[in-house]
Amino acid sequence: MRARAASFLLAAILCLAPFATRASEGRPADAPRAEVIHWWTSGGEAAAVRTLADAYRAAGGIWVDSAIAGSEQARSVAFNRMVGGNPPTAAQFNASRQFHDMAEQGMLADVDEVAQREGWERVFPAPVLEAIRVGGHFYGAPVGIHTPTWIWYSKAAFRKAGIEREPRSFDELFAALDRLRAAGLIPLAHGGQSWQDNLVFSAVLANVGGRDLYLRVLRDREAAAIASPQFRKVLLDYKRLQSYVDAGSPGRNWNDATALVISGRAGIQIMGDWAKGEFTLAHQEAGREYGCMPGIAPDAPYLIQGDVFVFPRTRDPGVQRAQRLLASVVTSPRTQLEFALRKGSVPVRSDVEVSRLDPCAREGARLVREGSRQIPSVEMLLTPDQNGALSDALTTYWNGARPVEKVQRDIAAALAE
Amino acid sequence: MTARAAWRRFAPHLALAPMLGVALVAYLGSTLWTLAVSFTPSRSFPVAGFAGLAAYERLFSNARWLLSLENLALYGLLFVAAALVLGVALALAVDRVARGASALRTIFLYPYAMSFIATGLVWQWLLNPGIGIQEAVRQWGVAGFVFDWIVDPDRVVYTLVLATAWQAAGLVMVIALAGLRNVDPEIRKAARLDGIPAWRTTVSIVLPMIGPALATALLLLLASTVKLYDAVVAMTQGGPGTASEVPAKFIMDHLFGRANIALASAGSIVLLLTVAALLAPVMIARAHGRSRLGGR
Amino acid sequence: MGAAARAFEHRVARLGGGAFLFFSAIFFLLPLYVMIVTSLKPMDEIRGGHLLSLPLAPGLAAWREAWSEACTGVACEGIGGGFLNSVRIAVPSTLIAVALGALNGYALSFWRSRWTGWVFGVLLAGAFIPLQVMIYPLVRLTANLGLFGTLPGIVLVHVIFSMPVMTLLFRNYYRSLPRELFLAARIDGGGFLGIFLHLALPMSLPMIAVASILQVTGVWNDYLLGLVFAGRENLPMTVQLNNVINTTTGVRLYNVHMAATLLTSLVPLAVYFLSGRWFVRGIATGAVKG
Amino acid sequence: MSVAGLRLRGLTVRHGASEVLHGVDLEVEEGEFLVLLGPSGCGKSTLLHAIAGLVEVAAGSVEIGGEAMTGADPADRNIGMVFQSYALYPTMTVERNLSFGLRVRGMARAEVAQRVSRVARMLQLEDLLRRRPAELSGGQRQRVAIGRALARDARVFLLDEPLSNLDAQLRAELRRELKLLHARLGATMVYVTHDQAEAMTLATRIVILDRGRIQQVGEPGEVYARPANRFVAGFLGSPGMSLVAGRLEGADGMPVFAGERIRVPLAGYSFASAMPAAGAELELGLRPEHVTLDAQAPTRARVVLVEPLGSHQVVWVESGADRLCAVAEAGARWRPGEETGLRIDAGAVSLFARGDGRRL
Repeated sequence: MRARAASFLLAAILCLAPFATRASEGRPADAPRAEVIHWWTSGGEAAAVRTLADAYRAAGGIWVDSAIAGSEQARSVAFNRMVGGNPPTAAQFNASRQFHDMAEQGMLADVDEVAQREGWERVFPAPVLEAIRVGGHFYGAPVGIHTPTWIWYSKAAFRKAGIEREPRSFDELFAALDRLRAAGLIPLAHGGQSWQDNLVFSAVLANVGGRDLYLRVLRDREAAAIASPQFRKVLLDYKRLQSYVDAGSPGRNWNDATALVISGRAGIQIMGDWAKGEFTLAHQEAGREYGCMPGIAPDAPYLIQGDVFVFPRTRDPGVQRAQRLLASVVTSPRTQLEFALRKGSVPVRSDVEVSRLDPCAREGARLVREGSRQIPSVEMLLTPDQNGALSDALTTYWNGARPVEKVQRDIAAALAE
Repeated sequence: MTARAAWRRFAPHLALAPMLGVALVAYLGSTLWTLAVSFTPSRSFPVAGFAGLAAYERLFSNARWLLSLENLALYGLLFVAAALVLGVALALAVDRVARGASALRTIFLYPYAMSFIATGLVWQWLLNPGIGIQEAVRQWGVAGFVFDWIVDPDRVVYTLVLATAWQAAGLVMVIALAGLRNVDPEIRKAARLDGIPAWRTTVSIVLPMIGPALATALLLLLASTVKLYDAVVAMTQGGPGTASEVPAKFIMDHLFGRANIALASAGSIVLLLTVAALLAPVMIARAHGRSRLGGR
Repeated sequence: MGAAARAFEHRVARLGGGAFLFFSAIFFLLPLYVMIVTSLKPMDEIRGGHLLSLPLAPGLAAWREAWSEACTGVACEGIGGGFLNSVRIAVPSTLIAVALGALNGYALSFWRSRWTGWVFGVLLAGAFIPLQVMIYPLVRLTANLGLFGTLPGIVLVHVIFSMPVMTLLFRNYYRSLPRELFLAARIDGGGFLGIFLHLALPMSLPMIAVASILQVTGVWNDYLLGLVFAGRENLPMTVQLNNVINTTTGVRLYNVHMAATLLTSLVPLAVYFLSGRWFVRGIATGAVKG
Repeated sequence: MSVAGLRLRGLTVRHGASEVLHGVDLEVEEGEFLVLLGPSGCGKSTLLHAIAGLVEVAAGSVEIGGEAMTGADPADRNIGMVFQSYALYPTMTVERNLSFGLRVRGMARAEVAQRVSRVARMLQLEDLLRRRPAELSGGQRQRVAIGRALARDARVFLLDEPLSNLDAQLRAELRRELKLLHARLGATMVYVTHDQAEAMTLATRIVILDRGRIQQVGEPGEVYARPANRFVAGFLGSPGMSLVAGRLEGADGMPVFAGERIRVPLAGYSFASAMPAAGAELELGLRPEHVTLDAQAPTRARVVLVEPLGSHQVVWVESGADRLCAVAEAGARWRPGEETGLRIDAGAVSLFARGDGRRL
């Protein structure tokens, strides 16, 4: 009896291979058609990317969506498809050193024409311009700016611990963390994955080390700076933060850490501005249930990390047209604002009216516009290889008992590659 | 007739052409290509040029790679042992069950049908001390219960063993059951008449008899050991820190995310050589044993 | 030892075996249980409650969302759409891989020549190569064949990766058959293909069942190869599953994740639950001979 | 149809480095029932497989029905073969087993049906045509295996120990059937066995093989009575010949074999070649039936073992250092340890050279 059921099932599976056809959109055949690979797959991300798609359609194009979760997977698919001779029209990348290689290999098309027409040099912040310009040409269209090192805290937890105002220095931060612990709370909500360990390090380096040390270590990869006592202090403070996380931290996803802050079980989390989506989903509002700080010190550097579309080189004039249209659409003020609203990011352009953004994003936008505190994030400064090696060194330090001198040497070795 | 005879002679070779193509082009070709790339200064892209053993030097001065190899050795030993012992124990137990054996087999086998993309998250939860088994047992009243291997750098490898043995033990069980089926029941009867305790019969007589079956299982387990990747990514992402990193993940990370193809290729070659060094004696011994026994 | 003592020992052994099976079954079922109960809980209950508790207000909302509403990018159509793609990949991949595996095993067992042994050795060694290593070369290969990003391309890649195990299965099986059968067929005038189709293939039905089950589930569960080689139009269900559950900076809905996971695993689970007996029987008929 | 004979010349087969057959020469006449007999491992099955084309021939030639077939495919040799394990196709019914060889050759359906029914009738398989091999008894399987070979009207039939898997009674029964079948068909058959009874009863000629070489070829009676060498003498017969060491005495006129105790006059012995010189070292071969026990006989011996076989008894005796075997009537009462005398039928002895063991 069961055997028959099984054979029926197998037969059904084997026979069920009809060729489903996809409904094509009712557009003229020569409309610009852009297939875009990106890793914005769910919730607020998907809503954000939808504004891009809508804007592209409104501009007369056809948006073909290729969402692939996970930045590494999405990037490797885009990369493999270029190698395989079947590239997408555009692909999301981080504004990073990574696509410099691709540009130098001649695999990417420049968008100088759009950049000139739209005056990118006037409206984009310097770190972004630097990241997308290779050999004098623009190879990417920035979509939005994320800052990975925001500091989020639960007002309820602060109240319970008797903390009256936002910490203004790292000493105050440690004091606040101590009080949170004394109140029986998890002081620092942290997801123990290497990219989050790395992210917290960026925050400490920027806030404790300051702009100068940050650039000397990460941009110039200066051995003396890495060996310096100042950098040593950065590392010690970094490791000290680790003593404030709970036992369940290793391997935790960032949003589960955010959930601890939302529920008031934890006090503080250092995380990118995308964390806002979690608060919003839990019906919490910035300034009411939770607070956000772009940095600890009033003049702390503000890290800039960008999402960028790159355009694989092609000879097909139709595709080139679609690429230029896309570059133009995603950098238009209106699209930038709509995207930022849903994504939780900040518009790249400094000429966007930001009053509709939430208080945290408004603060971010102000800092981007102001310019003086901007500083490139780690992946804009390091090759993926260096950044990976740095991550390995940091996560080993964070999770183990490696003496700080050795870690300084580890980091020097990681960045020397 | 000669044409037909020639065709007869030729046909098997023609039929094996796809296998030849796959073996030479896909497997051997990929390996040689990887070997070649490992000597270049390639980063994001494979480029020509000769960098000598630079990638290998860097590989063996890389703490994470060395740790990965160490982890793989420890993991492999424990995983193979756990899956074999659990699988054989299940087979022996299921073999004696009169009713419900089929249901039990299915229960033990189903994990093999699921990928870690699907089950990794659940294992992560179950092992998480805050929300998983530890917490559940504590809520049932065992206050001091501790089960936090997944956050302990010294023990996190055991959790990989636990989850992957969960997945693979069913297959071992099936293979062992198949072996048990071919064991003549008269052997057990004879042993009983000799007054040998049942467990003794099992250990000294039955288990050696299903040895060849277990050898096949061992081969499959070893292959999946080397390829260990999905479970790590889904459960620990190599953490805490780098405590559960494995070679396949190191290779994958450097191949794409970290854009260092030369280093990834060097890692692949070292991994392959290690496997070959471990397998060659086994293979040669088997081939030798077979020819000595005059097998067909 | 007295008879009573022996009976006692026998009872203890049976009780021990039963207890072992009982606890093992719990251990094996635990993850499945967690997945099912989580998929039936609303998010609030998941955030607040504990993992093993039964849902207070069970509902199928998460399942509905996972199948047809969850966002996987711009489209929010759930993972249901990938189902047909997975079928279209799994069916030809299984048919071709099993057929080739049988043909290889047959040729290797009965028509041996010197080079085939070496080639088989290379193939078996291939079973130990992490597939990540081969992705880049295979991208180049399929691109040169004009198959990159197409259905035939992903099928080819699956066939390549499954060939070692498929061939091994059938080779071991055919080797366990009496060689005289094959000699008799040769004298009867059977040629290479005739003997394969009329004799070898009908005899290997149990092994075909085993190989098909392994291959269907293997291909169905594949994520990486489908992602890289299938092309946008053919992305399998697992890619959509991953889009749902593995967001980097998006919000995680665990009940939907679990429902999506279960939905994706439905086909392999059904295959094992319904045909597990064939699997056991098939393996018993010969796959296990070293 | 051409001459359905078989001719092997210098046939040599190697397995890896070792040679299994060393240059076998053999001719088989049409309609002959040739039995290849030898101990296990002597190469008889290999020889059969070489004739069938199932093993590669290292040197020499195979001719079937006058056609050179050395490198030909088994399928093209038009032979039928019956295997020890029967090798019935398990997934096919009896009918399809019988017709498989015809179908793959593209024979017309009507003719296939006709041949199958003819063979089925001949072997009384009509009621079994719908069954599968697993549903048949051992004897039935054997008949199907033979039928499969017959259905194709082969020129030569090769049978590889076809009866060895059956119990004694069935074996004897099928043996008789086979003999009748051969008589009816008049086909050329080559039959491998290690069972002497089969060889003696079935064969028109017997080939004795040992260690990859032919030891003797001849009609059963001749091979039995005049073994070509010591090996054949010992191998054939149950038990085989008793061998007694000695020397040749009294050369001219009255040659005598002189052993330790046994002396046999050789006046009536026809030497295969010239008589050896006096004093030559010899071995005397004695069939048990040519040795009788007689208490009065001068050659003394002592009974060691008695094997009653119903119709007669085999009695093992020791005469000095020589051990011999004698046949006694069923009724005679011999006891181990009993002293007696031996009487030898001098006209039926064989003589072998002590060195290479060849018949003198």
